Amino acid sequence: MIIKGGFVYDPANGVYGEEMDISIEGGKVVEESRDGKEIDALGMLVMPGGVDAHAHIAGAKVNCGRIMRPEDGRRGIEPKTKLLRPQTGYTVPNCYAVGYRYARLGYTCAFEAATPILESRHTHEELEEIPIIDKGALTLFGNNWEVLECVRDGDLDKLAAFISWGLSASRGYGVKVVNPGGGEAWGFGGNVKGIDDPVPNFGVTPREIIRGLMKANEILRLPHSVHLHTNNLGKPGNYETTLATLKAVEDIAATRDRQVLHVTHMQFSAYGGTGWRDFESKAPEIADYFNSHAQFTMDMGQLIFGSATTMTADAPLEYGNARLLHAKWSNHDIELEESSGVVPLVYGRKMPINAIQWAIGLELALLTKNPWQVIMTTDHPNGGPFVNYPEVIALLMSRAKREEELASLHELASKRSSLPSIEREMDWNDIAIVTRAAPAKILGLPEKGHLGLGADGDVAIYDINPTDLDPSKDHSKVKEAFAKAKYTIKGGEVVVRDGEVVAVPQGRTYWVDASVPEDQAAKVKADLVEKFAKYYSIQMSNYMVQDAYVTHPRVVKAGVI
Amino acid sequence: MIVEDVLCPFCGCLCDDIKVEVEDDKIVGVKRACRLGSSKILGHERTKAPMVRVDGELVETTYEEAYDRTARILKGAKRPLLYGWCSTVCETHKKGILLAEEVGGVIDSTATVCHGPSIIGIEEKGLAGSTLGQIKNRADLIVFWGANPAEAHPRHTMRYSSNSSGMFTPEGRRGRKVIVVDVRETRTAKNADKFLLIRPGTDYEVISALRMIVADKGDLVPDYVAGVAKADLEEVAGIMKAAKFGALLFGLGMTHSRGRYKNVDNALSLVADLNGFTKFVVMAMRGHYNVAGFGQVSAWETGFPMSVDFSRGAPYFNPGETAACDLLARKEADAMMVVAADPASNFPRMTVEGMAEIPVIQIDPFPNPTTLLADVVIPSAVCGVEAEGTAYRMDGLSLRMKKVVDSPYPTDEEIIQNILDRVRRLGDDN
Amino acid sequence: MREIRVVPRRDFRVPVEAEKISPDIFAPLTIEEIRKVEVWEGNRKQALIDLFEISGDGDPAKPEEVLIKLDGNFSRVKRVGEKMTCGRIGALGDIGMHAGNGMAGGEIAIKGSAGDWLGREMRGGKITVRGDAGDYVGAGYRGEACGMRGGEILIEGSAGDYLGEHLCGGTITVLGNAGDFPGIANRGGVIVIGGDAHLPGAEMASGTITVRGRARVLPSYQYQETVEIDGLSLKKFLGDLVDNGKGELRVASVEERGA
Amino acid sequence: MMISGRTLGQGATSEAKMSTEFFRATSFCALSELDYNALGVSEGGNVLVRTKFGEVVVSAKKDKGLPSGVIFIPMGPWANALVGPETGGCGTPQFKGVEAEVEETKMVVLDVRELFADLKAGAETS
Repeated sequence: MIIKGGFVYDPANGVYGEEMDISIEGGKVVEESRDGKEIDALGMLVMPGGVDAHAHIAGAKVNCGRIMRPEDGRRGIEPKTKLLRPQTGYTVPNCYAVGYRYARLGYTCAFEAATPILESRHTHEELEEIPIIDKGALTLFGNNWEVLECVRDGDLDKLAAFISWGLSASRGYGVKVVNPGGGEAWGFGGNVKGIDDPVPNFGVTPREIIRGLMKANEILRLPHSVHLHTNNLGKPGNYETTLATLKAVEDIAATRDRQVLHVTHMQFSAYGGTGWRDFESKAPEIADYFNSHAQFTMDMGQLIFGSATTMTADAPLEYGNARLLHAKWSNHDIELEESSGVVPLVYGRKMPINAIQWAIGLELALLTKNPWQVIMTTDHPNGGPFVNYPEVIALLMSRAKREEELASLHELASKRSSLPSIEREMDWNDIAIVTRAAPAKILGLPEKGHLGLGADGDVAIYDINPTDLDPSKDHSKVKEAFAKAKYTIKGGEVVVRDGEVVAVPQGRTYWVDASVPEDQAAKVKADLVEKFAKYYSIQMSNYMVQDAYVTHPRVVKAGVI
Repeated sequence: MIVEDVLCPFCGCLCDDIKVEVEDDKIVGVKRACRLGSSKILGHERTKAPMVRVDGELVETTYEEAYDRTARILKGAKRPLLYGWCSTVCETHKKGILLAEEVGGVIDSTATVCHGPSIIGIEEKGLAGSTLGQIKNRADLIVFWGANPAEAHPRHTMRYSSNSSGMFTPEGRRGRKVIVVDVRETRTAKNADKFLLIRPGTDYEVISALRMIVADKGDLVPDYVAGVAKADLEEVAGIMKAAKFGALLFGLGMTHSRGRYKNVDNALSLVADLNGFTKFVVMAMRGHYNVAGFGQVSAWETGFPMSVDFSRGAPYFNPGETAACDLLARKEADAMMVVAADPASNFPRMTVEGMAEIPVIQIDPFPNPTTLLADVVIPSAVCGVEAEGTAYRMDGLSLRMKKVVDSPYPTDEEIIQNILDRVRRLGDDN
Repeated sequence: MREIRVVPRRDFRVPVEAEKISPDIFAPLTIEEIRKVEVWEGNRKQALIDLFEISGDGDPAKPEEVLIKLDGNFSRVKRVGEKMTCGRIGALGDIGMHAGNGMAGGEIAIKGSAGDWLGREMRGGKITVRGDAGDYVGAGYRGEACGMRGGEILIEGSAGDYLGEHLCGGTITVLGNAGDFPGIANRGGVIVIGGDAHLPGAEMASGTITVRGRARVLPSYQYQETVEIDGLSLKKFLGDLVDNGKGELRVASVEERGA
Repeated sequence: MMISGRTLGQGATSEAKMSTEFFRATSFCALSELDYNALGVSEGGNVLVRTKFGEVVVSAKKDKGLPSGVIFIPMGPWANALVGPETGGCGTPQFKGVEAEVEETKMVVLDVRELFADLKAGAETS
């Protein structure tokens, strides 16, 4: 296949809007294709397929959201067609809708942001049902008893061996850490207040857990860094915890060419104020720090007005949310490993807190100078559903749009954030970075997010001419074009044409097989045998995700040896 | 040969430590399972061959003929009902949902006659739950409400709840309090530290009174609530608040009684309230080993956990309108396929009358009263014994069921796929 | 008034979903066009004319001038008058589930009885039922915070369970009895029940519920005073206190509390 | 008040419903000692249970755990002969708490096949 004549944005390869052809064969970008297929992209915007590095799209939490929210299910209903299964849901779409809707946005890859090992089988059952896109899942480690014990004992090699085992048991891709220590404390209804607050019964602090996991992550040379949801997330004044966390790990170096730590949905961790009354943005402080610390990355966690379903392994946060908002509340504790919560809510334009939160996400993206450090997410569906990415793109590209929006919001959005004074407007290249090139780089996916030779043949073509359209003024056209890709090509196959899904191939599932020395593996195994005998409610032999649940694996090797 | 760590295909406990002794591909012994599980794994009388009803009598036929008949019945129906799914694996559920989409039918699970009301309650309030191991390791208080695990989930107390031990519960039963709330003194109640006898149909009022007392508004509660002395309620509320980790485990006593899903709704609120004081979780004691699995699969496939109507091509969900009992009681279903369940026994007699007048297809390893009403009977392999696949435990944990011995019968999944293929072919002919 | 008469050609076993039987839909259409309007019988799409005889004034009119007369057994015809904004529907006999779903204006008058979910998520207009109504009158969709938000429903007979569940506005009057949990999770609507009811006002946040017959009152309601309304002496309660509710429940005859 | 529910015996035979074990496990009615004696049922005798939805003959048993006024029949076709079809708008019949009358009877308990015999036959002739 040859994609002819488009304006190509491929920032990873230094291509900035050049009119050039892209050839794909055997699912990969090649020098020259001879199959005779041609896609006419003349005058259109061509980018690598989008990559979402953080979304909640599969697993127990997501399904809990569906089950407790039939009122969400009735939104976004589309009947079956000859080709497509029926779609339901807006914030918690069914699996088919997840795949179709990503593809329609020109996205070809998305990672589920949190799976507990014990419930990973479920996560993979859902990932298997999501059509078209490639996917993976980040495994939760921040409250696991074995992790807490290894950290307490200062045994990093054993910790690395456990991570290796946990990734393999969960068929997971990387190390996700959510409110480290807080999830364990929630086992008895408690929480941790900051990075130096000891975890009850385990004699470790969040600081030690984060440092330990980061070091072990680097020992294993994993493709992705630790992916951190900070302590005190969602609370006024938490930017101090966030900055303290980053300062606590400045001395740790990455063992691969990538960030050493990814702080996720930073919008929820960049709050000032002593309470909700004097709640304000501290995004400038966070962005300043990132501007002088290139080893860290983050994603926006942009808020979208309207319905959202918050779901996170930060269970104490969710209980607080539910009581505050008098909302439905689901909680799910996972023995020895994690806890999580799900709370539906509505973000209102006239709600002062929500309006400020909305501004914070944009501030973070626009004030952080290097677009490779801050990627676009809505922390789907926590900040809002991913189908709103075109809206976020338009906001990032147009100050005029931001001003229009600000005018419709509670006035505190302007007073308690720096957004009104921010002039920066992202260009096409920036957008290509924050929506595909950087997420792929941050996740450590060398064949994603770019169109160089050997890259996956994943391409998004948008019906927009970047040379004659001013995104600052014509932001509604930008939004429209990104909402319905003219073509989405996945592995060399046209899956979307004119915004409609036309093919539904099965995507692959990435997971990391990280090797460790046998003696370390044996030490961990002995610990685990004891844990299963005494504490787990299932047998060890039934724990690991069987191969039957990952039918199209893409195994990435890493490890000590 | 001993097969280790086999999962038990009986109740929602989904015990995964069963040892099955196999000789010459026959099961000769079962260890560790309870009476219910052993009985299932050791096996019962089977339906030997596919059958179709001819002149009022079921006569043996081929699988091909049975599939063809089934496909024609489903394809010809305006409101086919695809019901059951509790005693089969999730792989079957996926195929079943696809078939329901294909024939524009209504698909529903046995949840609608057990914990369907619990799910509707969750839709109102959410569910503050946990895995069973969390209860085992932490709970110092277990409340069984309208649940009788001694009869329905025999190993539950030992493995997961009142009598289990774990990290923070090394003393097991001695370190725990057990409260039972029920309308009769069950075997479970006899093992309780506190038994609260309530009258049938008064759960909602009793829970409201407990919520008042928990919130320190007990002075406004009358001296007796539905016949229960306030002092007893104060004692129960006191034990709940004093617990470090409490677990409210409820059964059909709550969902089958007057108030139905509102009882559950109120209980979920009670647990949410209690979390303002201590840690509390709540769980439905699911009956069949994979009735929870259907809810999970249906939710991710269709957005809704049960009672999904595909008549108009898009899922529509409304138990009370689209549940199996509704369709049959109102006699609006014009064909029914029953998979891995026995509605003829388990539905009210007057509802079963709605089955008697329409073509019924049964897919099941065993003969039962549904067979007596069936027009097509397709015997299948027993999941978890003769076929592998996924099942969800009552706490939502998914596990892989093992295949222990070979079977001469096709699996449920294969059967549904065969029917699906034929339905599609019929569609192409039209 | 432009009158259009709709008569079922037969008794339906499989329910018919006919949300298009509505003044808003019929108004701009000629009779010929109305006959071609699509409805569903189970999983089959049908033209209205396949299932019903349609007669009446042929020329298009404004929707507020349309009267649709339903003559015959409509007990299995669902969603009639869904989202209608004006005009009138008159049913001479019974009507099926979901009549007046999300209705915003106009009037539905039913001489027989109505099925479940009458006036679900109604926002305005008026529904009257000469006979009985089923469960979930004026209620919401599963999981939603709000059911009926405005308008008026009058039932001359009795109503089923969950009358006005999640009511966020509007008025429901039942001259006969109501079933279990009328006004549950009421958030500002008004319910008047002429006869008896079981556990009214559970989790009521605001609004009023009046039971002019006998009712069992939840233990989470606080007795306040006895008031006189329309010549009837009623005991007034505040609740539901499990949710710090400020709803007002008035009951003529209270089942002995605690019994 | 009739309630139905699970028992060990019912569970162990629930996939062998055509067996005599299932019949034995589910075709009885448990009564409080007080009620049992008041009805004057002889040892091993039967009772006729009637609700507004139907009636069924089952054998009678004493159960010390039952309060007077509450009877228990294991989940199954005998209990379900007494349960109403309405689902109260939520899809689930009310299997527990059905108003019932019980009287001593000399009639025999029908077995599974007999219990369903009229249904299919009745439907086909209608």
